[in-house]
Amino acid sequence: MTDRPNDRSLEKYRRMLRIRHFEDKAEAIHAAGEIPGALHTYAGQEASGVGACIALRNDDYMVGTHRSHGHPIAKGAKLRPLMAELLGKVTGICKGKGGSMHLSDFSVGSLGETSIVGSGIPVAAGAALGSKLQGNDRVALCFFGDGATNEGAFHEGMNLAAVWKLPAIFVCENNGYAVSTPASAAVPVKDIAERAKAYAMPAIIVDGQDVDAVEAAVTEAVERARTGGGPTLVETKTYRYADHAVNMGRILLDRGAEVDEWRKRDPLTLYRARLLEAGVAAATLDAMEQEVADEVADALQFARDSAYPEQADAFDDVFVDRLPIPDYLTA
Amino acid sequence: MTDRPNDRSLEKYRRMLRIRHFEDKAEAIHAAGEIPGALHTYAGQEASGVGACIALRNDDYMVGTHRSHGHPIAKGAKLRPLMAELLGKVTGICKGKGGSMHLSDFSVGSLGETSIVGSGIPVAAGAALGSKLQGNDRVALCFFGDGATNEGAFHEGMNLAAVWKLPAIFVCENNGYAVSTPASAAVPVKDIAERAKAYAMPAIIVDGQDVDAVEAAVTEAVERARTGGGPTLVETKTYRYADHAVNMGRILLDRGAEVDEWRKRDPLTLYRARLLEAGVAAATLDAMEQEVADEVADALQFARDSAYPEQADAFDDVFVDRLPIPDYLTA
Amino acid sequence: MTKATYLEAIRQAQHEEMSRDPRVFIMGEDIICNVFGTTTGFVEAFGTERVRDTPISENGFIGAAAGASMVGMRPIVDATIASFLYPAMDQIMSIIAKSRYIYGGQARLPLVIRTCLFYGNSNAAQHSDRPYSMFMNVPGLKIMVPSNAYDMKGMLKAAIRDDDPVLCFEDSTCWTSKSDMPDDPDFMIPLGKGDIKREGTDISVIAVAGAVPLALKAAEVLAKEGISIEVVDPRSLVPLDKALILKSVRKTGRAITVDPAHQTCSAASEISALIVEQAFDALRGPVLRVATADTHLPFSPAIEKALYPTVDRIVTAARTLVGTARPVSA
Amino acid sequence: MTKATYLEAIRQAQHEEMSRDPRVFIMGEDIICNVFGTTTGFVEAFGTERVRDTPISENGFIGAAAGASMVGMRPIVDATIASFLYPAMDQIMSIIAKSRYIYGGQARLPLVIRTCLFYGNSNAAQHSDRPYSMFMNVPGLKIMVPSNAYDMKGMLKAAIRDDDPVLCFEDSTCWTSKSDMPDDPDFMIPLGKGDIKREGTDISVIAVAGAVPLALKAAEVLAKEGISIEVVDPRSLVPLDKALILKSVRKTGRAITVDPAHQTCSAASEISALIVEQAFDALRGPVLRVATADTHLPFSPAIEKALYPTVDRIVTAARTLVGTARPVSA
Ligand SMILES: Cc1ncc(C[n+]2csc(CCOP(=O)(O)OP(=O)(O)O)c2C)c(N)n1
Ligand SMILES: Cc1ncc(C[n+]2csc(CCOP(=O)(O)OP(=O)(O)O)c2C)c(N)n1
Ligand SMILES: [Mg+2]
Ligand SMILES: [Mg+2]
Repeated sequence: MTDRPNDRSLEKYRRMLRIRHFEDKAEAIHAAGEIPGALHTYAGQEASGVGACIALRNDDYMVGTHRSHGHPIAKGAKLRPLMAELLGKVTGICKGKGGSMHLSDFSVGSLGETSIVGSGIPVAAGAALGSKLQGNDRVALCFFGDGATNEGAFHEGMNLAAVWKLPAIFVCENNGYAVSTPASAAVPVKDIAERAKAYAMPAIIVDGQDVDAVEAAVTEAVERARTGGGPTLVETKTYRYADHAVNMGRILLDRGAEVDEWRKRDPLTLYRARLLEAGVAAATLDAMEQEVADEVADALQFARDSAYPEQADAFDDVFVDRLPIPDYLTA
Repeated sequence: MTDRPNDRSLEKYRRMLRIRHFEDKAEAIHAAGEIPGALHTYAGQEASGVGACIALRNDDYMVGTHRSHGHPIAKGAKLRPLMAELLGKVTGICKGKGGSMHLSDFSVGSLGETSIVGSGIPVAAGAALGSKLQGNDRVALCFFGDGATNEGAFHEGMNLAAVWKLPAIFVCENNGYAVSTPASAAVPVKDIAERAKAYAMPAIIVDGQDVDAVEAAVTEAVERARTGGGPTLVETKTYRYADHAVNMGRILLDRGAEVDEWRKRDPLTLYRARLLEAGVAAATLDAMEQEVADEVADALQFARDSAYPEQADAFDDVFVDRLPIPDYLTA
Repeated sequence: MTKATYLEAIRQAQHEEMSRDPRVFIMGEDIICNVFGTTTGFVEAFGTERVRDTPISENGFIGAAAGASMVGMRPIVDATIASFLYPAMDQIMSIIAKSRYIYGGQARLPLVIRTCLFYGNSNAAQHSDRPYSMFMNVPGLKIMVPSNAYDMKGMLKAAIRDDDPVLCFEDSTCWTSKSDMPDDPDFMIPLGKGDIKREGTDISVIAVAGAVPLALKAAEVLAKEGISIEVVDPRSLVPLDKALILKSVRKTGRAITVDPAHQTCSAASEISALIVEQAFDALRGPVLRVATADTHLPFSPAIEKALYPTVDRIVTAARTLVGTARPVSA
Repeated sequence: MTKATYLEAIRQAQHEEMSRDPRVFIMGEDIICNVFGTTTGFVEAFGTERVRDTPISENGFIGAAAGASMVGMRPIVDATIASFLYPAMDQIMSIIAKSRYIYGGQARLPLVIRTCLFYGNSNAAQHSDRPYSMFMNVPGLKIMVPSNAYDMKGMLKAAIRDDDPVLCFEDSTCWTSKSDMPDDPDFMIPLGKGDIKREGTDISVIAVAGAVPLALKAAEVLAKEGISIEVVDPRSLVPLDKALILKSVRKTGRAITVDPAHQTCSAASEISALIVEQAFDALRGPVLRVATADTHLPFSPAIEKALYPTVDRIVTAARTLVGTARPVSA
């Protein structure tokens, strides 16, 4: 696909690298206690997020999940506010109020990474409805997992998008598991894509480890959406390397050799090989990797140097106007 | 189908007659103010309910909807407690606490007629799960409308039944409308049956005005369920003659000549003709009709003669133990 | 100034705001056929893009309202009957109430969810919920419970222009009551401002939604007995006009809270707790609650009606409080 | 008598009741892998028919529990974290709470929904809900909020044997606390019976769930200052042991209600309202509430913790109440 490596190809690789490095760092400092709460990593799924988001325009919308680090980076978010968020700092993208499950950067069109499984799907349908009513041609893309397709919210959001022919793209990142539950034990169809039939919605199944393939599939869906053809379900077959969340003290599910099998098709390794094959110099890619490593280091430094929010900030952003602070916190 | 009219055929006709007469009477006395609240009639859909329920054993389970008069009668319920319920009497099947939307008779395996659209579907899946866990061969059948298939509860209940291979039969009574909304404006697939594909569930579409056809379809589904083959979706194409609810002061939706078209395929008329054709004497059917009319008259008399519940009864049946009655009601 | 009913006030508020601001649109089940009369003529005026019938999927379309609001629209959702909010609870509680916060203020969700408190008319337990207090327990949702047509119009217009999500609970027992309506197209009553519906000196009766007209009637009965009632209508529960309530109670020294909802964990309970916490020194007697008994609402009219607050129950509570309890007149 | 933690108490109660009664089974998301440790060894003991992993569909499987209970089973649902009850609200509110009633007593729904109050650990607003009060507002659901391992085991066993639906809220701040466990296989604590966790004479502190250990610690601090605290643990919120609460307040004349939930329309508010309504004559001061501030729970540990009730806040409230307010010690 990438016969002539262009800026776009390199950008895909860069974004995948950013996600990988960002999370490697996050996992390490989480283990060291520097990040509180749970950390759900995206490692293994980078091609899915980047391939999908690269098919979008900057002003298109995107909604994600609890596994929230990859999506905004794929959509183009800067790393500093994301890392600061993980550390609970006031310079964080959510001012320290959201944390690891909510790394949503509205400035790049990311309208929420929500930690309630399935809950982003109606929201994405609504953003698409907004575009339709405003008569603009922005589309809304929603990521969710295989497990999420069992939720009522999935059904209702898909149905609404279909019946109203909304400019929406539903990307199911089928990584085979919901926490410890294999998709085969929770989803009665072999391919999630089958579920689109309930809405007379077109569906595409794609290799989620191949960033170009994902881009192509989502591009087709985006074009349909942008030109009034309604929504599409795209299923990316992918895999997460880590347990449901990292550093949990014990492994929830031992998937044995399966993980190693999938690692053989690591999206970054695959794409690096493709770029090399297409004539990109190894030095270019190595330099890029170093740049990304530096970016991540810089983001961490920024996060560490940043202040924590003040107690009063807890009362801001409930409503547009700040709430009064209770006596016991001011006394 | 009914080459030799047998008791079963006559029973189907009798149950359809019961529903029709019961509701005609109910509608009349509702107009006269004798029944409070809303009244959603089933007229036009009798073959769907009766065909489905006749395919069940007495000890099988059934769950229904707000349009609740037809299902329990189809399952074999006695009329007196149903009519008394409509009048809010203590002898009602729900002791006057449920009313028109809840004519559920547990003694015939009817586990609820629930007025929240779609909410019966998970319940039916659960009853089927109960059978499975108890190792008996009872099946659970659930009625719901076309509109209900847009609810998340539909999706989740269907999915659960499919993934656990539960002995359940899902009967979608597609009468073309949800209140005033045509199915075409709310359901993006032509046939509701398509939706079964999202669960790898077998589906059958059947003429809902033909009681024998419905019986045959549901019998197939029941056999599959009873023998461990899992759930089936049956779509009955049917029609309700009245507006969403009767005597509302105005018509919510004027469906014009369509109603008359459907009346030409009235399930009772069709079946009477079939029985006559098969050699049943008109006198037999007339006599049956008179019996049913008498039954309904008797039920109404019973209801009228019955007492209203006492105020204290409002505090019974919240829990198994009666709640204390507040002072202001005892003073 | 022309008179309009509570339902007509809803229609007017919506119509005016939709005319004024193209970002406002309305959706819900069967709103084109317009079951309760709050969208009469809307399709003709605004077209089917802005007046949308939805599939029966409350979580889906209420969530879609959230998404649309995040991208600059100002949706009004007609959720028909309050019991139908339960299927949408996930979107209301986890998305609508919390999105602005968890994203650190990046999101605005200017939307209104309208729903009716449909009780007292033999619709049985599954259709008779009055669940506003459960939304009060979660931050992030403004909640209005107007008791007359005037307040409804002014507050609903304010709600539609508000940049935060607002739940509008419409008491069906008030549907036909009428008020004079100001002509001002910018007539608005801010959320968070309560109203003294009647001044008095002996007892503050703080009443919610359909309980306000009952309190006013009770006040008339009691006036004849020389008991002077101040009727306080908070009008919105979030924000709650605590200052107005406390000022009234400090003046009268006695309080009754009246609420059509189930008593336990009701708005009435919250207001009682507020009073005893912050105005204890002024209290001359207990704070009494007149709310719906903690049982389900039965279908049978024979036993439904007495479970709700009534004029008699308020009168009795007031007499008890001033120490003049007498047998309740029939 | 051996010691066991709160989590282990849950495991034991479930294990014993599943061993005793074949109608009892358990289902939920990832309970076979057993995330929190309350089903360790269950598959081995009971097999995968009675220990069922569910698809992520809370409304579906909680509704299925209702259906299964109607046909004679006694399901336990593990709903993981209380925030995940919102998607299931429709089945809980409209089916589980109401089915027995709307069908005039024809149905029994002996089921238990277990869920954890998961707060104070940087899980942000969408995972930190403590929503029991909203279930108190709807009749038909029993609600237990045990504060130690002993109560948990006894009450959970009672709940599983109860013929009505029970919501069991498990406070994650109590997970590791230990109690001595009776050996009696029929050890049970009936729902609706509160417990005096510490006797005292000056102030009644009525505390809910994880607030009970805080109240006990506060009582120790205050004892040193000569303030005698009675700690009342209602243990279940529905039925609520009103008599026990009122008796305590009548004795001490002062009350503080402590609740890890948001203050507005909380259980704390309900108990305050109860006290002022029914024990006003005994009150020597206001009823104070120590609850979570009415804002969302932020992720950042720097600002999350102080929003909840703390020992210091209880101590301060107590000092205020006895008129000995002093600067709070750090
Ligand atoms: C409504 C709800 N139920 C349960 C959970 C707990 N939970 C968090 S992630 C998850 C699994 C999600 O699986 P999937 O959708 O496949 O996404 P993945 O984690 O594989 O990316 C579960 C059960 C939740 N957050 N929200
Ligand atoms: C959750 C919910 N939303 C809305 C309603 C109001 N309502 C009652 S019946 C109905 C239409 C149902 O349509 P369908 O499922 O096709 O059944 P039908 O009435 O045609 O038999 C609606 C919207 C309701 N009762 N419950
Ligand atoms: Mg997954
Ligand atoms: Mg229909």
